[in-house]
Amino acid sequence: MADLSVKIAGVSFKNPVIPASGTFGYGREYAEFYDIGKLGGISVKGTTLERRDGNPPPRVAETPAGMLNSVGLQNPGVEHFIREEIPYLKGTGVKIIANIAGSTPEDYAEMARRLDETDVDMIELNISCPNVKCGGAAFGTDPEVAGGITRLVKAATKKPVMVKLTPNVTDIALMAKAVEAEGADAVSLINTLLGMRIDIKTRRPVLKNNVGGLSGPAVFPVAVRMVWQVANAVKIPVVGMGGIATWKDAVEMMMAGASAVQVGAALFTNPYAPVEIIDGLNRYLDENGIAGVSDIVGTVQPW
Amino acid sequence: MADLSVKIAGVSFKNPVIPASGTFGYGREYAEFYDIGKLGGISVKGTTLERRDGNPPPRVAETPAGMLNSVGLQNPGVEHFIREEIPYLKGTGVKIIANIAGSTPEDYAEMARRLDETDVDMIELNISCPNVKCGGAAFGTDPEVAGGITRLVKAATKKPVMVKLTPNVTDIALMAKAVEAEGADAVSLINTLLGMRIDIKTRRPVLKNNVGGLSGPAVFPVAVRMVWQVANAVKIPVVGMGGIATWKDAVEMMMAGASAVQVGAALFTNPYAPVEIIDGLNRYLDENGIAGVSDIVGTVQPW
Amino acid sequence: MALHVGSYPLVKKEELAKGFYSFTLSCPEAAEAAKPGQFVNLKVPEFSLRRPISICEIDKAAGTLRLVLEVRGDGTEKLAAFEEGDKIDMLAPLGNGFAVNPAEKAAVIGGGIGVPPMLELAKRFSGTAYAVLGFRNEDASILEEDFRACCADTLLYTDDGSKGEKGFVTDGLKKLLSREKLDVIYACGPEIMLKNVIRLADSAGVRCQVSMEQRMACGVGACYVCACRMVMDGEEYYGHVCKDGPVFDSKQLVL
Amino acid sequence: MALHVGSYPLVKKEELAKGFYSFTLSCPEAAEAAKPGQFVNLKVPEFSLRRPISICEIDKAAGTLRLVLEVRGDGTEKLAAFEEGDKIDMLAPLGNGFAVNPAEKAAVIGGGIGVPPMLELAKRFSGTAYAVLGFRNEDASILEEDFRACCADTLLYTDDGSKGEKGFVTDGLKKLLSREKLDVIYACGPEIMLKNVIRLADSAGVRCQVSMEQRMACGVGACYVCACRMVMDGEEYYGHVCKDGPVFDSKQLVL
Repeated sequence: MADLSVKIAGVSFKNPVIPASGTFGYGREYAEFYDIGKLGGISVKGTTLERRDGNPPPRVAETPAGMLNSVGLQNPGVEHFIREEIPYLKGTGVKIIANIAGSTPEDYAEMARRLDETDVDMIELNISCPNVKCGGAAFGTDPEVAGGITRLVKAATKKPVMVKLTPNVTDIALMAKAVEAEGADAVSLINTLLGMRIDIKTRRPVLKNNVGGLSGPAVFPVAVRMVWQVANAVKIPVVGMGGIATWKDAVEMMMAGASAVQVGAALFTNPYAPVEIIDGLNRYLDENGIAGVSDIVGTVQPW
Repeated sequence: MADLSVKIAGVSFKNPVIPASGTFGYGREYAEFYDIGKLGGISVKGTTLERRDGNPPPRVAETPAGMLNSVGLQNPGVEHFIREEIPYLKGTGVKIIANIAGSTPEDYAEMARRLDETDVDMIELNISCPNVKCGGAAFGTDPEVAGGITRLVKAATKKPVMVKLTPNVTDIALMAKAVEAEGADAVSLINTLLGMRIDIKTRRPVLKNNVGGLSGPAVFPVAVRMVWQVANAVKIPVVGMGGIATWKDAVEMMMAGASAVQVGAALFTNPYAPVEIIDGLNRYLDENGIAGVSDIVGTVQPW
Repeated sequence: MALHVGSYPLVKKEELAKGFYSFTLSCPEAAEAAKPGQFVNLKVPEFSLRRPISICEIDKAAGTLRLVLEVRGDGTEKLAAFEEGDKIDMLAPLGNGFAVNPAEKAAVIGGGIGVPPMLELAKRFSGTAYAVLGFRNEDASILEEDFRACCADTLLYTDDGSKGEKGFVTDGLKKLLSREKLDVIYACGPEIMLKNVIRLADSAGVRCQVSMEQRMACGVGACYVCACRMVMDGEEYYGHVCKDGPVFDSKQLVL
Repeated sequence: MALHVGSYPLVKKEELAKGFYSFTLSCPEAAEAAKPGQFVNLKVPEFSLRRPISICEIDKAAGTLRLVLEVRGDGTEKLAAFEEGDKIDMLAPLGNGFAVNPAEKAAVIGGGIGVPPMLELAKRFSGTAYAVLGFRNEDASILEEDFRACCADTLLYTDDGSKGEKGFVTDGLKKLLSREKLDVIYACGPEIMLKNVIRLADSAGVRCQVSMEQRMACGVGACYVCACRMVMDGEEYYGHVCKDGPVFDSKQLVL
């Protein structure tokens, strides 16, 4: 048994596999398949200050080796999360990553303040949701704004703060450096790539929101490249995501520089994907005589 | 028989299907499969002022529903192209789109000058190659530089000028507007998304260039979204590409706003892809009682 | 655990009409757990998203589920290519299912691909249920004999009159309402049909449950993509078809 | 047109060794056109890029091509899952092939998955060719009997001595060169092996042709991805394995 544990921004995860925000709810649904306490952590559904209803359906479209979604941050609000979901998650023993999204920079700070006294282990700033009109991706494409939100949140909480970055930018390493400079304890990437599908029979976009976020194996090579670029640009840990479906993908992403991985769309193809990735990582490490999963992080040797 | 012809920047193409630069050489290889004169046009291999040797191999990596390449603009130089390839292509009756890439803005102008008296029908500016160190994508991510190159080229030639845009930017519509303002007659998009794969056995990037350009069906939803955004932002025609593999994809891309389409990676899966797309478009138009393919361009109705 | 995931053999495949296939899968645990109105989520080779398919019949004794699917696009076309003996990766049973009281006088209303889920439901009423089925035309009509075998009466309508009567299921429902004192109406079909059925049920003061359709991803309530407009205490919100449904009391829905 | 593309039935499948499969495809036109040293490009279900596979044997009378493939990754694993009767989408024959003069005294040198393309070549010399085959170990050794049946002598080496002699193909080539006056040496295998074979051939003043391998996309010379370093008139440049090769005169290559 290799050592699968990883430490990110002072938080110890029993393994580096974390379901990604928005794909795993608050864990209850997948708890019908397996003990979610086996997971390294859970990045829960993106939470806003007030309850949000989300976008009208259809909210999903299939794409080659991937999918588009335009959920638009539907969630019951931070107070409901604190009251109803944190105690449940705490009981499972899994590390809790609260994912928060604001309409204004002050929203982020306010949520961080409210989460400060709770049992969440880490706060992930969603400054890159492509499916909301206020904030969202607009915050994530401007280094000044992203850095400013980070600074406000850091001042509002003692919890470790991880900033989730959008790939829809010219230079993602620049964004990572901007939030690192303002005190971010980690970055996670990539959020979804903005995409669109059109129904050629109706001549209408498949998504009622017209555009949505692309995820799934299709985006994996873009995610690996960006994680590699960011890991080479910052000193804080990088959590890699984007199209990871197998333990091999997880190994590749960690070699590119990710200290842990998040798994999203793969859950919809295979609900067991995260636990199979954990088992696969364990086997891989044992078969290759590698003592701990951290030993492979960032080990790619560029030509 | 529906009317498949399209007119772009004054050039009449017998149909809207054009093999994309770098995937079709100068047409000779695919002429062993079918009459390349059947195609709307050919965007030939990216040409530089002097012969270029390209990047060391491996230059290709497989990805889910796609591929990465890092050829790095290997080509025999513009004079060889003018002397050896244009006469051959002219003989096939296909419209010739010269694709040019420079290390400096002046390179583009110089090539445009030399091509001005030749039989090429259109000049496509490759300001977005991700695989070369000088120029390439760096030109394509800065609206000032992209606009400046366009201005220089327009002054150097009477041929219609189409600018090929990179998707690796925060706001592709901004880039399109920048080149339109400097006189571009059309834009084509998307070039490849920058990606990376790592061989987990050797812990080395699969590509000797470390990173490369992602193409294939995986990128199709990103391409559709960008074509839609650009078509809504500029008045000049848009040529759409990125993951088109079937006639349905071509219809979707044209509904998003593309006046014609380029087909690339699909050729490697199916050498007949472009002619099958032409046949499929024809059938689709007939079955739906649409008189001409131009009638579907930009007809998507957003919600 | 009531939820089952695995690869189950396709033991019987029939083409009911052009583009409509009946699949019988051997899956004893899922069959044991299943209720009428629930659905399954099938993995399609080479596609990322599973396809939700209603359960048409449940045979606990044989340990099988019967599904009827319509080829609508590339994904369902790929599903339709499965042959007897193939194994299909399935998540089942999902969703809530219909609330059934076999002592009640019930009408089941199905339109097009909304017809299959009404069959297992109708069977639960031991021959007392009335069925109203609607199809585009004769070529798209399915399962008529199955309903005749288990219902007190089966009224069939096609848009063009090529089979049964020309008209819509609402015409049949009106006829039923005029001659029978119904306790409950169940319906599945296009949204416009559901709207009209609910209107008729409301006018007649009969309870109504409808089964909804929406594009899905996870199928278990975690991803929030399959939104449908609901209302509670006068406040509207988005519920989710896979978890809050697919069956809803008509009073819960905003259509 | 010498190039053929289509779906061809797999008429015979054999596992030659763990992870090594022999596929015989019925494809009369491609077989008629094929030459030793050429390759085919196979479409892999669910993968974008075709996989180039060397032609191992050509039977014009039967209208078949024999291919031997090694499972190296997910793509070749998927290929290996084809069963007899399945049709495989193939582009063939591709590349230039070996220059053969049956009157010459030839040695064919193969290492690992470089062994199969030497078989059809060896057969062209009507029993006069010498074969030197190298494998990792006994479990990875393939086609020995096929070579013994058509060659004047077959020397077999394994890295660990578990079959034939312990050593490398270069040991066998040295032995051959010391006892035979060869006109030409053909080789296919890992780059380090090719380098050493060329060195020996050069020292002995024997002509040498080698077959190269590189990751490919189009397979026909249009996309320029399968680069290999070549030299002409002292100037180095990148040629392309699929079109300029896969067979090169050793003097054309920079290894």
